[in-house]
Amino acid sequence: MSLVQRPKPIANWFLPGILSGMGLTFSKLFWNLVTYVGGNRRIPTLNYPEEKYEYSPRFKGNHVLTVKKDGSLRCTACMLCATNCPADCITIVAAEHNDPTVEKYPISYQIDVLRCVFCGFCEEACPVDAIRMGPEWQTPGLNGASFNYDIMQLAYRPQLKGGIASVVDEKERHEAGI
Amino acid sequence: MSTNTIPCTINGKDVEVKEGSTIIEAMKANGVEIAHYCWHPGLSVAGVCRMCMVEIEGNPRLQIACNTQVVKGMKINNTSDKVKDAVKWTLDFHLINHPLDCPICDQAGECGLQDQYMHYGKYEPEMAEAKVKKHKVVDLGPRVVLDSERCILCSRCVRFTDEVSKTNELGIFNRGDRADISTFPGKPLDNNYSMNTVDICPVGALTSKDFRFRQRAWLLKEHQTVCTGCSTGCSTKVFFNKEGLFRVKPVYNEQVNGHWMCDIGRDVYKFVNKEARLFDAKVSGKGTGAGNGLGAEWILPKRAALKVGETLRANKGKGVALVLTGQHTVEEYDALLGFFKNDLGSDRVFHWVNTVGGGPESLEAFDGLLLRGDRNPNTAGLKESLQKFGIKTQWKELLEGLASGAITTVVVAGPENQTFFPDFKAKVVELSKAPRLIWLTAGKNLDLDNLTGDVTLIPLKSYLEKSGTFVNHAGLRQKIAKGLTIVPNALSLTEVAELFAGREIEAAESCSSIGVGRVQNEATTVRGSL
Amino acid sequence: MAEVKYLSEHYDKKEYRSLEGYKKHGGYEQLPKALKMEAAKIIDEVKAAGLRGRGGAGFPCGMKWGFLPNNGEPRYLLCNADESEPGTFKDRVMMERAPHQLIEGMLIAAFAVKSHKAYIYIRGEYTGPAMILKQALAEAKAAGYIGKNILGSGFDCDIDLFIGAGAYICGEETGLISSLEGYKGQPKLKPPFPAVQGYLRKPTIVNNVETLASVVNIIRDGAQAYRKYGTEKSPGTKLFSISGNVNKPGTYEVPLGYKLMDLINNECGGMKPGRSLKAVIPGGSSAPVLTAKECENASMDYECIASLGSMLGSGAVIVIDDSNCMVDVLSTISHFYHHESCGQCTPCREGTGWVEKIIHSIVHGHGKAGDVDLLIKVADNMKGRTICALADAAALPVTSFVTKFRGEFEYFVANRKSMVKPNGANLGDAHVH
Amino acid sequence: MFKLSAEGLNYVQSELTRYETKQSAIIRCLYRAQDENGGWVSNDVINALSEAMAIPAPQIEEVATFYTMFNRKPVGKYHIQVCCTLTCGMMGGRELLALMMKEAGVKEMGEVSKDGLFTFSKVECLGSCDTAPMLQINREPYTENLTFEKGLKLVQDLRTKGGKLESQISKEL
Repeated sequence: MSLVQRPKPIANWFLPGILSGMGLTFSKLFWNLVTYVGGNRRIPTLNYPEEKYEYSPRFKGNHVLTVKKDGSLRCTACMLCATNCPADCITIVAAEHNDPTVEKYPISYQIDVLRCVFCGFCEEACPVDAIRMGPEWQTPGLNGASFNYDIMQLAYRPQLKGGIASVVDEKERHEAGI
Repeated sequence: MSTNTIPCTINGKDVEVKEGSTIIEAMKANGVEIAHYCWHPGLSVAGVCRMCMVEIEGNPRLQIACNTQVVKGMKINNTSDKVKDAVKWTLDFHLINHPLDCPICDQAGECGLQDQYMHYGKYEPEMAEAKVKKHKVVDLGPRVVLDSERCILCSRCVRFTDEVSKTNELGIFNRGDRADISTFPGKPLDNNYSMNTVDICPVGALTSKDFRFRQRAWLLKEHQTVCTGCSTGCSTKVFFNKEGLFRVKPVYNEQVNGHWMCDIGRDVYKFVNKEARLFDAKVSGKGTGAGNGLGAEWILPKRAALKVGETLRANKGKGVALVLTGQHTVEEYDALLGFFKNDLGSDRVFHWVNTVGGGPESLEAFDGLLLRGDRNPNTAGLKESLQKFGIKTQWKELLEGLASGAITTVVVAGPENQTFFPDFKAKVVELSKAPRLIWLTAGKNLDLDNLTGDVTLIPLKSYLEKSGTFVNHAGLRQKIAKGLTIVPNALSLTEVAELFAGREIEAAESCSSIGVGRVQNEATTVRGSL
Repeated sequence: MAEVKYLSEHYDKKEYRSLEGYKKHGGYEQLPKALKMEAAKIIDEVKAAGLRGRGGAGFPCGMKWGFLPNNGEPRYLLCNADESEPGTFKDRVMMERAPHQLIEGMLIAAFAVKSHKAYIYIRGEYTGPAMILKQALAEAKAAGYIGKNILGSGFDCDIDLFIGAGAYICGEETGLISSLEGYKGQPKLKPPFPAVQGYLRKPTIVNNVETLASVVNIIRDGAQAYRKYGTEKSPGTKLFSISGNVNKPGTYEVPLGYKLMDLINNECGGMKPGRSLKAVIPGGSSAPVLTAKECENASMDYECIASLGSMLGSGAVIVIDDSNCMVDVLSTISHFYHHESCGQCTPCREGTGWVEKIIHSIVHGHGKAGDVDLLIKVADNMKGRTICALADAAALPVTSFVTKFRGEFEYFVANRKSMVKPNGANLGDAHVH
Repeated sequence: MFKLSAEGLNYVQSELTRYETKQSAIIRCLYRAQDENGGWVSNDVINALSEAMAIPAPQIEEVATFYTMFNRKPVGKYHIQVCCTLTCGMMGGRELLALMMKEAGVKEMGEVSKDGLFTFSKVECLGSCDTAPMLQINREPYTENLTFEKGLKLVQDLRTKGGKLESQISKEL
């Protein structure tokens, strides 16, 4: 028995095919109009930008460099994210911190966003929850803009309102003797 | 020590072992993996880390491999569960007071604790009590930083300062788990071999100030070569990646340097990095087709060398002198001397002897372990080549020739490592009296740059970018290989000789070129082995 | 068989301490007799007497002397008077009351092992006994018993006094040797054993004060008469230092094999009124503890105590009655070992610290579930993996206390207070520096 | 800067030749230097000894910090060392120590009291368990069979009448 379904002769008429297709479209149109006017709308469309879609907390958007309680970067420049990044888009330069309890911090931390594939490997590799993938993703940039985000952009951009505190805090760990 | 061998079985495999050697030496000789921290082939046995536990048939208790001699017919086993459990717990004892600062520790990636943890680790730590707090970032001396919390008190560094450098600067003070490594206030760790303690420290307690936080160990590639710091010719390996070179570590070489290396040799990589190198040939001065009005023209080194070759050959090498230093390889000397002797027929070749502080007797200086006064890797090779070509000249003949005008052109094969040539400035002034000066140099130099007059600078390859042979003070010939490329267009003296003679040189064989374009991150492409 | 004053016959007489007093009571008669004998014959005599080391290991003294290689190297005889095992004070009594007995014993031993240089390594805190010994040595030297050509026998030997500076680890043979060589008292790797390469890599014999003193009586009475006391395998008498909750703590010399309960009730005047026996530590702090039930038929000799799973050790009997909390007692013991660990080997250096911190947290009411089992696991994994036996000495009390008095530890962890002293303040206030 | 007294210096010289190696003399010389420096071993003391004995300073400091009887911090005139191990612990050594410290007005062990007289430290077994609880002052023979009253009286006597100190023991031993 052949699986190929030969077109029936009525197909040559074309009109019945079009009418049945348009029927489906108009029924949806009519039904949405009725419910939209009636108030309990079931239409899935969002009126962007007034309504925005709520992504799940696991959404991997723009990078965020978390900060400690005193506002300084949580990152210790251990290069694990740069090593784990398949796109090799993170370049870090470490330096000696003058507070001996901190010892090492990144003097420059750059992510080349054009190369980044937003896979989240850096977030997984980080031992001290210093880098996270935040919820935002709408960050347009003209071709002239620098797509090499630095510390200012990654940790202290206005949307972050002073920086996101990291879960891991050095002082508590020292007191707990870990 | 009689050299006959004893039969014994290690992990079920029958092996022959040198008489009188301990179990750990037997295992190292037969490539058997054994965990150890305090044992080091170049130091005395301490037997304190208790990691190298092995099970010997007929002996209920586990024995440490580093202090137990191999006896005929001994059955040794270090893969049984009893041994694994013992090593796992001993490693756990090492780790209970260890600070969790791998992110800021330079030793991460090559740390003994990390390796053994991945191999034997207990993975679920049961220590919930407070760790012993000790002082961190201790300034032990000009080149070494100590972190007492990471220290596992294996006493390798203390034995090193007692047995090898014999300067007794380090000691383990206090008792029990309050003990820590330290120097006596007022007597820092400041001998010429202090950086060896950083190499032999199995953990990140002793780290080098020069390398502090500059790069991560797993992002570095290594290349074995011969140190050009002095005429001893120690075997070393250089660590580099696409940003450049970062550090030098010794390689075990029984004939020359054993396991050690001096601190001066540790900086021998700095002159090879991009920022210190000359990238293009510079032809300056009137009447040499330098048309850009600035009086200097940056052209490809190959073309500059060909042009110089033509002028030299044009006037049959009349009034041409060559200055050589002990910094280059034997092959390069033979090629250049061959060109000068055969093609130009001139035997005005002079040896620029550099004495670092003090007169000629400082060349014979020897600090008792490795460092020699003669700071060139191949002086013996140069003397050998000069003799082969029958050249016996004095430096003052060059000065007289310059003064009398007999020498019109001076070709200088300048030193790669200018730090060991304190008289560099004086020589530049002296030699620039010559009407025409051709200076072949690997490194940039301010004095050379602002020389006026007819000067041609041609970039040379450093000792890491070319292969060749060095002859050390004792006449031992040691090969170096090309490991990386920092200045793609640079030439070696052999290539310069070929170009002077007018012959073309084949394209440099491909090698992972550094500092040019994007190179895939090796660490990720070989992810499997991370 | 009550107390037998075999060694300590004249200890109560004050003048026994001086040279004349000692000679008046039969002193220095065995030395000339020994000097005339053959050196090897003395060793055989000691072997025949079956004298076992009184310091703690109980190793047969004759056999130890027999290990010396005769390769012509100078030999050293060291007297281990470091005595830092908690509960032990018999050596101090012997040195205060009869210094010359020790000196004569050392001279005979030196002659037997052909050693011309001997040291008495005394612990730094014993300044009283050290002054007495210094005085005795001066007297003996003046009388010609020490120095060149002793009593015209052609044998010369010099005995010197070395003062320690407070380290339990210097009681261990090789620890003592390291301290004598002027370094930190950290034990050396064995092999090579001290008898082959000890002090300055020369053959060395290290014996306890009581062992060397017993040699004098063995020479006087001969091996068979010496065996009159004690049992077949543990001959002779031993000084026991009894302390703890007894009416008359002190040093009593009883023959080996003497019943423990008789020792406590007769010699030491029994327990304090209204208190009952809870536990006894038979051989110093590193010996596993014996519960009251086990003490019933315990007799004080190496074999019987070993059969009960403990050690006779240095013969320091610590009697614990029911007013003490075992967790508190173990906290002082574990603090002792954490403080005295020399820090060379990792399992002991970190293990003793860990054990003490666990007990410290239990005693201060922060005990976590599973801490009791963790204690046993850590103690087991410290044992047998270090250069010297301090790790084993630290682990044995922990294992024995926790297994035999588990109830108290569980109660403490569960209710955050002691079962025996519910409102006991200052418990285990062994603050961890 | 600490300087060994002349008498101290020739004591050290005589000690150097007493044993087979000069290292063995470190302990006795440290005792002597500690007594001359008021009861504690400072870095200057170790420097002075290092020059006098021609032994590298770290080796001397290793010995000085390893043994408990060398104090690395200043101590009072009477360094009261109370034994708190095992038997003494059971017989109330720790309570006795706490009481005496309160009496002498000292909060922490190792701290010197305001009048510079007292320093307390908890030491391990001193080998006199039959006379528990007991203590040792500096390097004197033991003070034994103490009770809480006797302990307090001892502190008061030392403060008022001062103790009979043979503190120059290091001259003898």
